[in-house]
Amino acid sequence: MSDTIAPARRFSLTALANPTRFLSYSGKILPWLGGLSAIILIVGLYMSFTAPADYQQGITVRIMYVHVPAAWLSMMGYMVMAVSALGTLIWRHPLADVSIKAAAPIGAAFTFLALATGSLWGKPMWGTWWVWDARLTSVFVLFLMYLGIIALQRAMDDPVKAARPVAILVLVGTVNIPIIKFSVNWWNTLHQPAAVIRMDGPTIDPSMLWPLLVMAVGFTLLFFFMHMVAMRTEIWRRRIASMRRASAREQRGAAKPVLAE
Amino acid sequence: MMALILRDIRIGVRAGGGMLIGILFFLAVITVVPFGVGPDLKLLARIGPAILWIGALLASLLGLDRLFQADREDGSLDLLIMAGHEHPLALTVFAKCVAHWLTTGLPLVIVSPALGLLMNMEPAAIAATTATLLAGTPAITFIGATGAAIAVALPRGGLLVSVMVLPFVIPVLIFGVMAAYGAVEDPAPFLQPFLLMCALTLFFAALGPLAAGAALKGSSD
Amino acid sequence: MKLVVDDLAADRGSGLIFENIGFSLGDGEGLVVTGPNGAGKSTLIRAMAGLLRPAHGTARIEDETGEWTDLAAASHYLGPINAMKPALTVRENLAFWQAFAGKPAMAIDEVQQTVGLEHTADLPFSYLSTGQRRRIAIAKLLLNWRPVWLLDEPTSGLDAASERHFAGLVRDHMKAGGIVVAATHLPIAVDGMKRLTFGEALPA
Amino acid sequence: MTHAQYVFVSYTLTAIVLGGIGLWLWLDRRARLAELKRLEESGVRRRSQDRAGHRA
Repeated sequence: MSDTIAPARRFSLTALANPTRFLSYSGKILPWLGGLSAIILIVGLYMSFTAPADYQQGITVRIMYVHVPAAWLSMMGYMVMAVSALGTLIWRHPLADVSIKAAAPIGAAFTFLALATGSLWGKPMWGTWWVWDARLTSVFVLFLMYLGIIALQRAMDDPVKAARPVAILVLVGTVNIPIIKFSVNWWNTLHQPAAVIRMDGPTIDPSMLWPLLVMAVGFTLLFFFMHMVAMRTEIWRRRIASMRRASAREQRGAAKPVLAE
Repeated sequence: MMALILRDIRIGVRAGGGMLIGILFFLAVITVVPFGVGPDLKLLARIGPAILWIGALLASLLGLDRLFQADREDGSLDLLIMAGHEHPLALTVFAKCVAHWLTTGLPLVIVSPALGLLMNMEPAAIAATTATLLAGTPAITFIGATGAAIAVALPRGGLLVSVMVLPFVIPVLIFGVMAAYGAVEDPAPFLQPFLLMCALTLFFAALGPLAAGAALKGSSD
Repeated sequence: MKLVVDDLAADRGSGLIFENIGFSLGDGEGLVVTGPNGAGKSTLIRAMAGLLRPAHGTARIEDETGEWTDLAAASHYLGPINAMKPALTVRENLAFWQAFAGKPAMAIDEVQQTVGLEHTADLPFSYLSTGQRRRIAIAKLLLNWRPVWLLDEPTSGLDAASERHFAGLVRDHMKAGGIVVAATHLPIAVDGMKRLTFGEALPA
Repeated sequence: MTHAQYVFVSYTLTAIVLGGIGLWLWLDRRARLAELKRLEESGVRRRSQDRAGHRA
């Protein structure tokens, strides 16, 4: 029973669990995080445009420098939500649910970017906007899952009541992602159109790898920066709601139970 | 547990139960397809297994949102949750899923051969599709139960349940349709996707009730 | 056997609804919880039934015989809604709960006689009037033996005669060694029940 | 469209989407902070800090 543990022992785990403390820590980190991600992204952008064009893909390879990091972040965003979902269900961490709520739209945005830039890459390379390629399809299903989670969050007005169902949906999704990926791969190999250029060619040149990595780091920092901003806003939103409700109750008069024989 | 299954079956087949509506919806979906793609018998025979599967999938999703909502509205859900010591909640959910499948899923499987004839499918394809539906639709119910439990507190959760559950049933659909085609198209295997689908059904039979039970437990707060 | 509620507090997401609730009830004792709407009566009953995770404190049962270890398992919960299926007959409804809950105590016919509704056995539950429905829900308390009755507005929809009759059932249960906790804004005519009053503190 | 245009559209789209979500985050944050300030000025107090210790 977590209720009976003395506060002293819980300090380390709950140091960040206290929303007020989180607000003060994150407030200090935030400008640095934002600045760092901006610098790295600028460096990354410069590197992406100065990197040599691919002999096979030509100049379109530059789309990879935003596409691949976006695709990574679509997965990482979901991982952040999955870890937070564990935090909600196992430790009932008050910030875990805030974290899911904040990560979902950002993760969905990166997933959308991965799909859109993939499509923009596919048009000149494959000659079509969309191919039911195993990777694209998996990312598309991931996008649907993000939308489902956001829809559920929006449908439940009370964040405290929404926490558990949302966390369970996220976890069920986590368990299912490998299954979906496996089945989509399997489906794709049976339906494979004859010649599709695979996106993940093993021939990744070091001259491409570096800008890719720098962009990936920049995007990751940007993700966490946005996530932290969104979490802080969400904490304030909940604080406002609870203040409103508390003031409504105060006007009604405090409830004080009296036991009498 | 038997008592719970029997009660839910009784409610399902009586007036207001979802059984008839599900069959009619299935029929309606299959009927509109030829109007959409044209009465080309060859084409219909080719897409038949896929259409039957999609129709059955949509029809199974149709009544799912009521799975726990009805119990919540009349107060029984509280008592089912409270009985958690005697009947673990996951088991209770499992029993409700079994009853739900028997009243809504099984009838779909039973009428699917007749609808297969409408789609000009050959006997082997009809048999294979029916077999895959028989083994695959329980998976939809089990994973759908999780969605239903998650959305139990929402008064109009029906569409939301479908939106949440659809990504998870994609693998079932893939293996089900593949197996159905595998039975008629020569190089494609039947047994392998069929067994994979059965494995999925078993997996969801464990995961679905567990997750749904966890969601229901929090819903009474 | 003892029902112990210790420093209980409940939070429904908008701050604590009540806190510092503590009492204990022994065999044959009862407690009436009163107070205005929204004061937290139902929340207290639900927290005791294990349907709501308390923000703080515990509600438990202490039983020397070891037969009952968990308060939820030892309790009948009669909520504001009747937990009956309108499409099923009264007998089917009662038979289901008897079979599901385990430890049957009284035959279904007998239970229906006790609440004076033996003639409705084969009617669908939806045909019954509000008062009759409530009486059937009350009859459910007698189907299976549970030492603790947790009642939330048990007499809502009942007429005066049925109310008196219900008070008799509560008295009988307490005489048989049972424990009753009832949240109600209507007084229950049972002597010797403790009272817990929610709402603005009254001078004691 | 030339290949360069595809590249241009990709980067522009990325900038629009990320900029859009950034703008939304910023507007949301500004609105919440303003609301919080309004509430505090009208005298609504937050629940006392020590309550937080009770919540696991």
